Amino acid sequence: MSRETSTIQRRKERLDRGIKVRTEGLYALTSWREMFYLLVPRTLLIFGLLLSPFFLEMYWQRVLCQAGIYALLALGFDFLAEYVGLVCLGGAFFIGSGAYLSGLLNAKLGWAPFFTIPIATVAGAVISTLVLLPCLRLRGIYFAIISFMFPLLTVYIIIALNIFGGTEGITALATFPNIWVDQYLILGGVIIALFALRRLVTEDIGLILRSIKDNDQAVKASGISITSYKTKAVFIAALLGCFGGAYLSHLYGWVGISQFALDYSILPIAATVMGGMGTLVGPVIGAFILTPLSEALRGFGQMRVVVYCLILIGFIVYKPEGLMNVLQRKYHQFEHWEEV
Amino acid sequence: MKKTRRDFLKTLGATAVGAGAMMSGVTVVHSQAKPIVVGAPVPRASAYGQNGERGMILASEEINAAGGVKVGNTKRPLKLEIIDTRDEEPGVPTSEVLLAIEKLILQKKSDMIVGGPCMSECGLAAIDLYAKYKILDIVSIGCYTPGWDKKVGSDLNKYKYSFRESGSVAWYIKEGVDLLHEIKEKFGFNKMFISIDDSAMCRAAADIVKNLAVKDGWEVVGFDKHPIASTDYSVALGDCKKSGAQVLFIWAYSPETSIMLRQWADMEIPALPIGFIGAAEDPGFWEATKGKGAYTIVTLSEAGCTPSNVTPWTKKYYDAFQKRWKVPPRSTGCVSAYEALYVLKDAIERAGSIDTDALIAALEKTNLPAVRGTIRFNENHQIIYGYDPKTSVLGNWVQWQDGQRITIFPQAASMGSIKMPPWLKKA
Amino acid sequence: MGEGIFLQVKGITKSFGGVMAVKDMSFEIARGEILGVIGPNGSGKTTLVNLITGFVKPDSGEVFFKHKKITGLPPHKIADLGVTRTFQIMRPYHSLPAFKNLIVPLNSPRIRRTRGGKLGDKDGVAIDILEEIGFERDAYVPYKIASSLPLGYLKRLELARCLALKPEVVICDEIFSGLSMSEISTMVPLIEKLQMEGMTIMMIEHRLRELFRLVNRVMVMNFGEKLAEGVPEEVMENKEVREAYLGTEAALC
Amino acid sequence: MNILIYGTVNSIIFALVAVGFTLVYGVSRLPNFAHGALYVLVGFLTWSMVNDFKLFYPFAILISLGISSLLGALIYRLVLIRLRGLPTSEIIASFAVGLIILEGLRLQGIGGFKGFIGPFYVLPSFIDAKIKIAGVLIDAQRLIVMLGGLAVVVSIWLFTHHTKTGLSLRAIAQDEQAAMMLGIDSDRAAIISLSIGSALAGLAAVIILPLGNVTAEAGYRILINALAVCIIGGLGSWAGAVLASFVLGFAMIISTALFGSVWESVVLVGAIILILIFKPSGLLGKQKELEERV
Repeated sequence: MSRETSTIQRRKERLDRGIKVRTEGLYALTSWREMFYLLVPRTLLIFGLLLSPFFLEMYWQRVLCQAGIYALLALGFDFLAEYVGLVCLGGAFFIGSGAYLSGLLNAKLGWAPFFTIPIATVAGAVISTLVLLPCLRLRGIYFAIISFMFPLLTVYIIIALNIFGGTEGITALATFPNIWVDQYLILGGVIIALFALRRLVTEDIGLILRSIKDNDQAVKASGISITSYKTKAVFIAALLGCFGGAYLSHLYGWVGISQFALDYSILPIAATVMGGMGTLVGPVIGAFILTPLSEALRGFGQMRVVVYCLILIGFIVYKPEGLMNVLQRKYHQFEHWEEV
Repeated sequence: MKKTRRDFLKTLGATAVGAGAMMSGVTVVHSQAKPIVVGAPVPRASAYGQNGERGMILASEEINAAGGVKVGNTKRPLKLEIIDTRDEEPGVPTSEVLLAIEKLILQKKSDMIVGGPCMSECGLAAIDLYAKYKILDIVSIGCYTPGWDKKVGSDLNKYKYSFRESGSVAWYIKEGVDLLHEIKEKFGFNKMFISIDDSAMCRAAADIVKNLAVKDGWEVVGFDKHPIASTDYSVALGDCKKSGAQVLFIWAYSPETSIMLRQWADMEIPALPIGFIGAAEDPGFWEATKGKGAYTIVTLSEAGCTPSNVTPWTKKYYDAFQKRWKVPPRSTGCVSAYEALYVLKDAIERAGSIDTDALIAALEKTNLPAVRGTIRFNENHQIIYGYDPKTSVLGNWVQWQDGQRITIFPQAASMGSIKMPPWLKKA
Repeated sequence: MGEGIFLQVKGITKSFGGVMAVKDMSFEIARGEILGVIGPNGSGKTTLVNLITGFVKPDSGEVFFKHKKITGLPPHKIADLGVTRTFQIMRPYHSLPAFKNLIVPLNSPRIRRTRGGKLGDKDGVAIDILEEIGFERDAYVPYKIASSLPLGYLKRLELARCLALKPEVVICDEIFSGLSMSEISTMVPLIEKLQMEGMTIMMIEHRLRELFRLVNRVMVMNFGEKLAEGVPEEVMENKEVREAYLGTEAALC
Repeated sequence: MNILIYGTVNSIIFALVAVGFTLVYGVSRLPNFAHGALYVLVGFLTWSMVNDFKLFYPFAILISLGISSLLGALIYRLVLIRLRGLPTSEIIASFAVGLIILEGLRLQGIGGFKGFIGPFYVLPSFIDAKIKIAGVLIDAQRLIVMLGGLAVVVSIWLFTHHTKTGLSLRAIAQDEQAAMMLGIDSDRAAIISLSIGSALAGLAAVIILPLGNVTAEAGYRILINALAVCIIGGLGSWAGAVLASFVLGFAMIISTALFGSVWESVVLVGAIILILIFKPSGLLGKQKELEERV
């Protein structure tokens, strides 16, 4: 082995310290250390999000609200792309349908936001799902393109028919009573959505969805209709997006065609790529990094789009696993160099 | 050892005191000339925003060079906080724009907002924001929707914080119809073809023009709506030619409209193009159409963008703008944004404070002779346009003649008369 | 044969872009029978499986299961009726451990029906099935994901996925291929046991020696057509079969 | 008659815009979402060379086409080469490159760069004249568009069917593994196809843009048009792309004539959605991707 003493070969040795804790449920309860080990990242995230409004000045609190909307979209995108295999570029469609529904309910029927938001969330998700239903058999780039087209089509139709306020939209909708409601509504939404989805993907339905992505043929041969499961998944992702849209319409008291804008489709993808595909937490963190970053770059005009895209390309080409996967690895594993 | 430590402490203390003194010194100086922070949301990547920004910078430089704004007994400089709102750009949701305004209010601690946003959707949504934060706002670039003063008027108590010092489509329509009337009288034309960008605003505006013109004795022989940013107008123009129209009334903002006017020249459409044409307002329009846009009649919305003698200030402004930016003022926004800061200065000096309620009261009583005429607001906080520079501000209709924009309407600003293209003369 | 017919294929035909993959095939399988299907590469065996299980729609012809027409039904409906298949190309749900692979079939409507609603501990049921089919404990531990299993286990996993559905007909598409003799010898009793339990099995196979030990009848395909059918010894005596086979695979038996 | 002539012009514009995109996708299965950006970039480059550097117009065109094809090759070499086989990543990365180009063109105030904003940027027509065909007045530039478009489509067809490089590109398109065994380097082919595709985007720009003016916003529209043509014709199918150009070109002109031009965009996007729902492989596509794989 050590014939050549002049060159010492080294390789990186990794020790996984979390594996037992992560796999065998009861083991985690055996010591405080293990429980601590499992709880720290979660608590950090939850309390980080919940307490952040206290440390931010008011303007950044507003940014936080927007970041929350993008986080929901990113979460939905990641869930669909990584667990179902549907790359959905139509986040703007979810936002738009949620926003228009709650906006119309509020403007025409005068319902309060706390009624319109739940109704618009569910009804918007139903509409989005029905619209996407015929496209579910499409895969990959085809689904990506078709989902990209729906927001555009809706905008063109709204302009062409001049309905729902046409290009001027509807303004003077009801807003939330104060900034704390603004923030905690969306932060709560994000946290609930995040942990619900994380739970969901480990439940049976999550397993089946992942199986559909891995091997849809075998799922069919197992007597399970993949369309019905895909429909459920799209409905869940649409719920998140429509909630974001309904919330947005009351955050600023306005509904307009720009809610179908490209940004709502693109930014969540960037957040997901940056945060780490398939981690669910990653996209949320990505959204909470990218949105403020984009705000910070506002003074630079178009520069921010350029910087943004550079970050995106950088991650997609050089760190495709994303931030969260790297962090997770660092957390779970000791790395050290070992001589060979 | 001990001694050194004491020395160290002494030095530290001295430094601290010194620093404190310096700091307080700075604050004292600061408070003496604490600038008035004027937040300026502007879509910097659009022509409207760029020109509005130029107008505002010019005005703030002039005001500060003259010592600033007199608030009570102190003279305070204006500090312009310009922020990019990115409205008028594809793919940008209005919430982004509103967030930019919130940044001005919450982070930059603006005392008031002057400027954009320009897009109607954003402008209308922003009114609620100003009401929410109880901050004074003077809309001075774009945002011409008649929905604006209707909305402010609908609940003046709630929306009292918003003033609009740029124009309103309602007035421009009246101006347009009056101009058409003049053309009808002068040239004996009576057939009109209407072509518009397909947006809610253009449609509504064109419908009103149509109704008013028909009442005035015009016959509308064709009506075309094209999507914003379409690049081929041959079908509509062909219809126009067939219809025998003598006037081609256009209402379109997208830069692509210059294509239409080039096609108009290429196809030799025998109808005089008149209207609200974003592309043709620009001084670069002549170059952009290689001179094919000649004879186009377009409104620049505000007197002062071309040399004229509305008030003594008009020519002075034109020269100052050209000197500062090396280009002539474009149109929309250049003048109104410039004047907005003077309106503000006037109101602050009359109110003697920058207290929002005092300012609102002062602004409502504004009667300031400026570039476009005399600035006054009506009961809905909308600037009053008219034909008399002594009681109102004036619009500005120009015709492209030999690479120059020549003001032909209204009378008080007029510097030349309408010319006809050769193929129309033949016909 | 009358009432014994369990699965019946009538004149089924499928062509891909002008090439006849399966041409006018007709045959039956009786309840509890093992039917072997053999034939050279490209003779349309896998297409036949796809046609029966609904993954490919036939150009003409029909398939009946328990006298009920199943052609035209989507694959999951056919599986729901109890006709399942394995896949020739192993594609387990890579990122899941072995027993989690079985959670999918255990969630199917068929299982909910046959096992009477509540299944209780699905993981336990899945592990029972895996053990039954010969999984060692260290092969289904939670942190061993399916894609790291050796081929023999993958084939078993394929079969286990079918069996988890409590099917009535299992169509095995080359589950012996690529396995060593010793691995096959552990699989053979498994299939015999399934037959004892009353399962109807159709086996597509290349490994004739092992196949012939198992099957009741064998059917030979060539160029999408049925060449011969009968008990193994008889069929192999058939001159055409020998030609078709020996022409391509000289090293047979 | 009007409809016929302007429909044809419109169709050829579609074909020109799409031919580069479809070539790249056809050869290397790379969806080049930076296509629209390259189109706009060439427009601005040419404008800038003619007006700022006072270059001779044809030279300016050649140089900017060169830059565009170089850029296409760079996009592949630096970004896409690492993402082969990941369609989503390819889309995101190439779209991001496109955004960088488009928004970069509008950057202001860096190194005295003013940014290309507003309707000032117009490429000169090749010939300034008007001709009457069957009673319809048409300008020479539109005739050039027609002829140039035809020439481009035909020469691409000749190139891919009758030259060695072209044939090897087609071989890659049909069966990558077999082609690799025959010694055709798929990376090289992809670089070639991307640089040709980018040059074609540029060529389309210099032929079409003299009709209108150059704006950065056009980039998004061009991309959607190219996508529409390629999807409706069948991704990667050249005959399909040409057919789809004509279908779309006439559909849009006719819908404009019948219902008013508001519906133009609805027709465009609606067509994409309908095609994807009912025949995802496109009018003439032979993609197996969507058939049931077993």
